[in-house]
Amino acid sequence: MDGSQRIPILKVGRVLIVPIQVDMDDQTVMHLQERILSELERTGARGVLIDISLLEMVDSFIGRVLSDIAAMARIMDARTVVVGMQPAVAITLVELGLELRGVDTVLNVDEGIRLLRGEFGIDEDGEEELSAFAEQINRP
Amino acid sequence: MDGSQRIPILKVGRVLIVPIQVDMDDQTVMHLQERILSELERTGARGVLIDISLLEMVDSFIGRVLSDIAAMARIMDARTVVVGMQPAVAITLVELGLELRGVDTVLNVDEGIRLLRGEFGIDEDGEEELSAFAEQINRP
Amino acid sequence: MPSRSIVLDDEHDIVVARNETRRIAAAIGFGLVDQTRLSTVASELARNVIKYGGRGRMIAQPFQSAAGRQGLRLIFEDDGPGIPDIAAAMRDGFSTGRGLGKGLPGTKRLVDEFEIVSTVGGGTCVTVVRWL
Amino acid sequence: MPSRSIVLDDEHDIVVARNETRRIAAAIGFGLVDQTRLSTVASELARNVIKYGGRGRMIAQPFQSAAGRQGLRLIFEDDGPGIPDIAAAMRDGFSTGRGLGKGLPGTKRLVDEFEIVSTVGGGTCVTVVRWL
Ligand SMILES: Nc1ncnc2c1ncn2[C@@H]1O[C@H](COP(=O)(O)OP(=O)(O)O)[C@@H](O)[C@H]1O
Ligand SMILES: Nc1ncnc2c1ncn2[C@@H]1O[C@H](COP(=O)(O)OP(=O)(O)O)[C@@H](O)[C@H]1O
Repeated sequence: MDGSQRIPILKVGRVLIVPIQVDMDDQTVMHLQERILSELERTGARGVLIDISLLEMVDSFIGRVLSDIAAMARIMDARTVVVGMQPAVAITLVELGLELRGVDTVLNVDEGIRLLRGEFGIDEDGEEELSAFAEQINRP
Repeated sequence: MDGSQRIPILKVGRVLIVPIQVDMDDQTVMHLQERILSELERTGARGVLIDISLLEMVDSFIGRVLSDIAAMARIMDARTVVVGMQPAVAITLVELGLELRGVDTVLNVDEGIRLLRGEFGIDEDGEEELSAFAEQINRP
Repeated sequence: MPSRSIVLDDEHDIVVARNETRRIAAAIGFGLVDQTRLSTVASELARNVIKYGGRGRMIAQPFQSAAGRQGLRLIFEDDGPGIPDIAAAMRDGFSTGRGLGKGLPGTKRLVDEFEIVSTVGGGTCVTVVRWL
Repeated sequence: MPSRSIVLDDEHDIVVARNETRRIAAAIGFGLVDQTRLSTVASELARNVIKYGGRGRMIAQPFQSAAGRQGLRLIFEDDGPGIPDIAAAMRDGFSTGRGLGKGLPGTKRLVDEFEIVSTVGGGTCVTVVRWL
């Protein structure tokens, strides 16, 4: 079976937004990595924003994939921001010995978008789209 | 001088909500601790929710005060939840060697309120007030 | 609270193992950070069972010490090839797979007690305890 | 980028030191976690200057290695009483104040290079470096 759960990848302005809303098995994690990279290639997006606020745990496998995504995205000239990491998850990750090299982490989607905007001069259109999206996320 | 900045302490239902919105000097931190404890005594609140999402850094001094507040609150039969700790702050705290013993940390005010509700049987009135408050916080 | 045994047969059982561990830890009264530590440990060690041991099981055992202290014991066992050099396997960064080599040394840091017994050809058993 | 010297006279200067450190770290190009590490280091060591040394200063020095690698050096100096037993002071949990004793050993873990020079009666100088 290709039983991997489907995680949406949204393109908003020049940013890919990946809201992880399920507890992913390893196969799903690997597929997600492949899909993000091919979407980056296809769309030329300059940023990746991965929302992990619903993840109750990040182990060394998921942690490594997040680092790998960031490293590969950077080669394709895109920056990766992980948003919504639970404090308990951050604490556990450090105790486990992981560093999430090359990944910036902020509290929520708003801050993530602000960070990506600060890094790139995202085009006017994209900026408007992103603002609208952030609004929408905040008022579910 | 008593030049300590004034941090609001809101009582909502049976929970004290403490939104820290300034970069606190040590004196302000100490005053805040005293004020939270005397408010707990005065009001008989059963929960303390400290929002540190705007704090860019928690050093060993602030970290210890948070632990102390939680320990003293527990003696007064109240639980403490720290909400909105930036992932970078959580990572740094662990590397620094702190544990925040006795403090639960979650992503945002909503989750903090949910946690406090799960822990106590907060009275109906309080629950309504809290929900209204959470709504308000989310739509600033 | 009774013990719970979970079959570790394929990758999806890793998800089951970590979720069950979190549920049991919460029921015992562990706080959020400890729940996260314990479910992360379960995820790491269950993955090792499947990746290196082939298949096996996890047992989650809430228990009390003689002094009345509450704890959670997690046992991961398989009949796989075993670990020839345990000292090497416990080193940060050592992996015979394509892993980060953080699973064993990292989970050791997340628990209060950590024991590993392994014989080449006879399988591996890792037992961890975290006290409430 | 030029060096920046900050007078450490009273508690409020701790706030100035950590904010300036973050600003400079960001300007050099450090990521968010490194900015947080560096401002936390500044907060801890500036507090030690005021609490134990009485007064002193912090110097924040962006610099490049011979190989062209960018780094940030932070220097904290005071003419206070000095530290009689540096090995003890560097131990986790050791404090002659009412501190947690995490300031020195903890900041050492947050940086790439850490040096402490202290003479009894002659003051203390702590120098740390983090590479970009
Ligand atoms: N259950 C097991 N059976 C056999 N070998 C194992 C088992 N668990 C771990 N190992 C060995 O120990 C090494 C280190 O494990 P670990 O620290 O979890 O890192 P990783 O899983 O990233 O390789 C593995 O690469 C493997 O060689
Ligand atoms: N600048 C200084 N001057 C004199 N003594 C110092 C200085 N900095 C640190 N110390 C000594 O080292 C000890 C350990 O410092 P630290 O690890 O920062 O912990 P804490 O500040 O919590 O006591 C202090 O208690 C003090 O005795």
